[in-house]
Amino acid sequence: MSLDKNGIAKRIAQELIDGWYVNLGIGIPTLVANHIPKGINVEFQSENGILGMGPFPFDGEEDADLINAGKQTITALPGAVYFDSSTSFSMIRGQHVQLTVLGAMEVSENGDIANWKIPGKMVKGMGGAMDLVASADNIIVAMMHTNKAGESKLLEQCSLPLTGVNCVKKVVTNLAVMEILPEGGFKLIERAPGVSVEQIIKATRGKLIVDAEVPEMVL
Amino acid sequence: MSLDKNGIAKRIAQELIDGWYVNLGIGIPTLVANHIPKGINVEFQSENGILGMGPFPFDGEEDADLINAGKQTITALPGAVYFDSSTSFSMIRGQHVQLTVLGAMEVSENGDIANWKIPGKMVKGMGGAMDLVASADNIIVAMMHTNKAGESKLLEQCSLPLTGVNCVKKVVTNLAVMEILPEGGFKLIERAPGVSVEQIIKATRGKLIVDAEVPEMVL
Amino acid sequence: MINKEVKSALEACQGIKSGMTLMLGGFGLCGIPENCISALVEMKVNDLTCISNNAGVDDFGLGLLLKQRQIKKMISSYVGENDEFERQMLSGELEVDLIPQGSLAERCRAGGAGIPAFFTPAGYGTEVGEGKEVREFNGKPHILEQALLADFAIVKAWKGDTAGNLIYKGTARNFNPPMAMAGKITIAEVEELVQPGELDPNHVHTPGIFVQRIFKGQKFEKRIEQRTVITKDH
Amino acid sequence: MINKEVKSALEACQGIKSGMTLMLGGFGLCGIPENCISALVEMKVNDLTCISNNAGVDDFGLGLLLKQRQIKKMISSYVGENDEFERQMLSGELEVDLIPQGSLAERCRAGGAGIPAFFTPAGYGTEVGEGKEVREFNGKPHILEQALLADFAIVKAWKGDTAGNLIYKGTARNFNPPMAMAGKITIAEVEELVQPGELDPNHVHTPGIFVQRIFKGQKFEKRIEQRTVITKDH
Repeated sequence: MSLDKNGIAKRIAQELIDGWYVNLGIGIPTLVANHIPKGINVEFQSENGILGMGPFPFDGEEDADLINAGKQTITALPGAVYFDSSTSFSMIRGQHVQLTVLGAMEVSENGDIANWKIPGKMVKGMGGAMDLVASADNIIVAMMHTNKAGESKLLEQCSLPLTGVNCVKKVVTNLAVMEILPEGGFKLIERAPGVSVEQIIKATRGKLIVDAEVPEMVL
Repeated sequence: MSLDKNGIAKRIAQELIDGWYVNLGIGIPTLVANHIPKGINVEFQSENGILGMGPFPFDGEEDADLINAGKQTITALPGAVYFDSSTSFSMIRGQHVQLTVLGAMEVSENGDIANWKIPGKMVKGMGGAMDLVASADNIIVAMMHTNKAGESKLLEQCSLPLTGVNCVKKVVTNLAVMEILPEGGFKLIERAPGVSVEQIIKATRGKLIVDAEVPEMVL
Repeated sequence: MINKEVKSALEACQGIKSGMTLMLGGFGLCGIPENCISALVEMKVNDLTCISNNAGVDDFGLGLLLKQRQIKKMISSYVGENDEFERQMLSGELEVDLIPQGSLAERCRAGGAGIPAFFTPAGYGTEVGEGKEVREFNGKPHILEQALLADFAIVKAWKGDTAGNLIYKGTARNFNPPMAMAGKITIAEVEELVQPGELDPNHVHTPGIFVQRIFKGQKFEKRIEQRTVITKDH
Repeated sequence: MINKEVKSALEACQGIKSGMTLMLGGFGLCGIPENCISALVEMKVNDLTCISNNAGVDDFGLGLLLKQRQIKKMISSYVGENDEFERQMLSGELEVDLIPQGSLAERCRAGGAGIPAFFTPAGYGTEVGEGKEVREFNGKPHILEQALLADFAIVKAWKGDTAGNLIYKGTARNFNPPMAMAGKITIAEVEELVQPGELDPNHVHTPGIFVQRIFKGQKFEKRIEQRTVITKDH
């Protein structure tokens, strides 16, 4: 049985290391904040200018001057801090943010990512995604393994305009956890509960590297 | 009768324009702050991180955390603001500071300035001088016309290592006010009270351009 | 202190002419200079190049200028939250230059800081990097990005004094400080305007040297784009 | 919040080894990390490369490290306020790299901000520009300067919280914020250490993300280098 969005987020949350600063993109990545393992302290950065982002406010307590990069009203935890956009991307570009989790339309076996533009469709812009993927040491892509047409989003080469090259280190989908090897290729690390290696092979178009034993995720 | 240091400062103060931000170097330039013409509002920037610098503190009220770029204890005027060194030089490099007044060992007829290093002597460093002279639109040099050995400090070419090239716009000395022309040359604008054009010619080694009539300064 | 107070948005915007390049602070609808945008609508200047992270919504923020076709070109990182924008862009009436958000912020700061160009890894290998100089540092390719400057930068702050010193609130700070540095003339609209000495000099975000005109905004709607809340029952 | 509190300067300086590159905040003797400097004296690490705007005086600040010959190289904009420095420099024991003050500040900030290099007009046509790439922007020559990074950056702030957020006082801010950004490990010593939530999130100068270790300094002498005062009689 493949994972739902919350399952993907929960699996990614297992990657968090105590003391990390983390930037979560819009969509599935945002859900990661709901699954922080016990005993782990991390701080969430939102690139519009806050560190120490808290949950959504109570109804009636929302503040127009306090939003996240998705333009949603948020709260600030004790110890939070606000800063300008130039300082915010200094944190990102300077690799002070240890982990970036973001969604993607396509990921290639050499770590390229495409997630901002579909030729012929209305282009909204890359926002902070190009800075994030070009900078972070740790980039985890959170996405469904295939698109709505059932085609693999894990490819030999991206067909869409790129957001960044050679940058994704790990991909967590509804079917599997894969590491992208420095020499290229998706190395299968874990299967979603009840998902077979065959199912994953079938859903992956890029080079998939499969060891004899592929453990099932423990969520 | 040539000017003393306070006279030079007083003459330079006449160059101030209402609304200007001004950086004053150590030595004679510092004295300019004592002679601001009535009705003129200017703010002094010190590159270690203050805008709106006030006079020295009263005895006993000095604060180790409040100094100027000459490391002297100072005060802050109402409306002052503190900032870091990177922001400070953003103001300078970005030409937000309208006037820089600084001393020099030598100035050349094409606007080069040397004021930081004498080969063979202990070198203390350029501090902020190279940033200041490379950036400001308006640079006035305040200095004595000749050195202690009686030699002119206004030269065809500087003999000492340069602080900046092609940057000085005006020189005010104990003898004269001179503009440096874009095509090169010290154009004599004013004489110090009681100083003759001949005295100035004699004390100047670089190209001096003298019109028929050279007015005396009005201090 | 140098007094920079003007009495209204219209007075603050004096000198803004058709064809000029403007920077406008804000992220989404948060921290945008609402009062000056209204003044620009009233002034009917057009052919504007607007540097702003976003382009507002149909009936608020820069959307108001789009509706009147006052904008020739947008330089932004993320746009298209409004239909009129989409229509003008697809029909070719509106030129759009999309820039990675961090590069946009840093290019504004660089403009204000007298840094004409800098290297960044963002956009290398993508269409953003096309035609730009590439150089490797520490084994990683970077592209050379140029500074941005504007004829007028228009920012919104929480508190300000008449010397132009500004303090922002929460995440309404965003692009306002780097853009405040990069205007040939910078206009600040504030919710509260005080006398010099009333702001703590340690807590000023934008030093007054970067600001040429300041006024107390007549009205701040501060619209919320995505109201996300949790109910207390939970 | 992530807790970064350590109990002493010695604990904060753990891991600093001979041969490393350190950044130390401060301008003259103002805003220098006194307690960590004492710890380095005690630790007797040597062959250090110290990036600091100045080099202290004979018996205070970096002068204390110079006296014990712990510094191999100084990277500064203005030095020589102490005799021992002059002696070591003239005898060739001490290597000195002089950098324009603005370039020094910006090179530190750039290091912390992931900008590997930038163009500046400062130093063009002087010996500072020798061997550096020159390029014209807007008709004005600029030189390419590289970012600076340090194994440890050591800064001094007024107030801090255990999450590493820092607030500086007056002109003691100076080089501390850009250097705090540029340390692989950044140590902050503060006069007052509080719990997260006690500092106003709008007023923090250095966000905690840049700081890995923080402690309350045991003692701050805060020596004044040039006491200039006016007497009340005047």
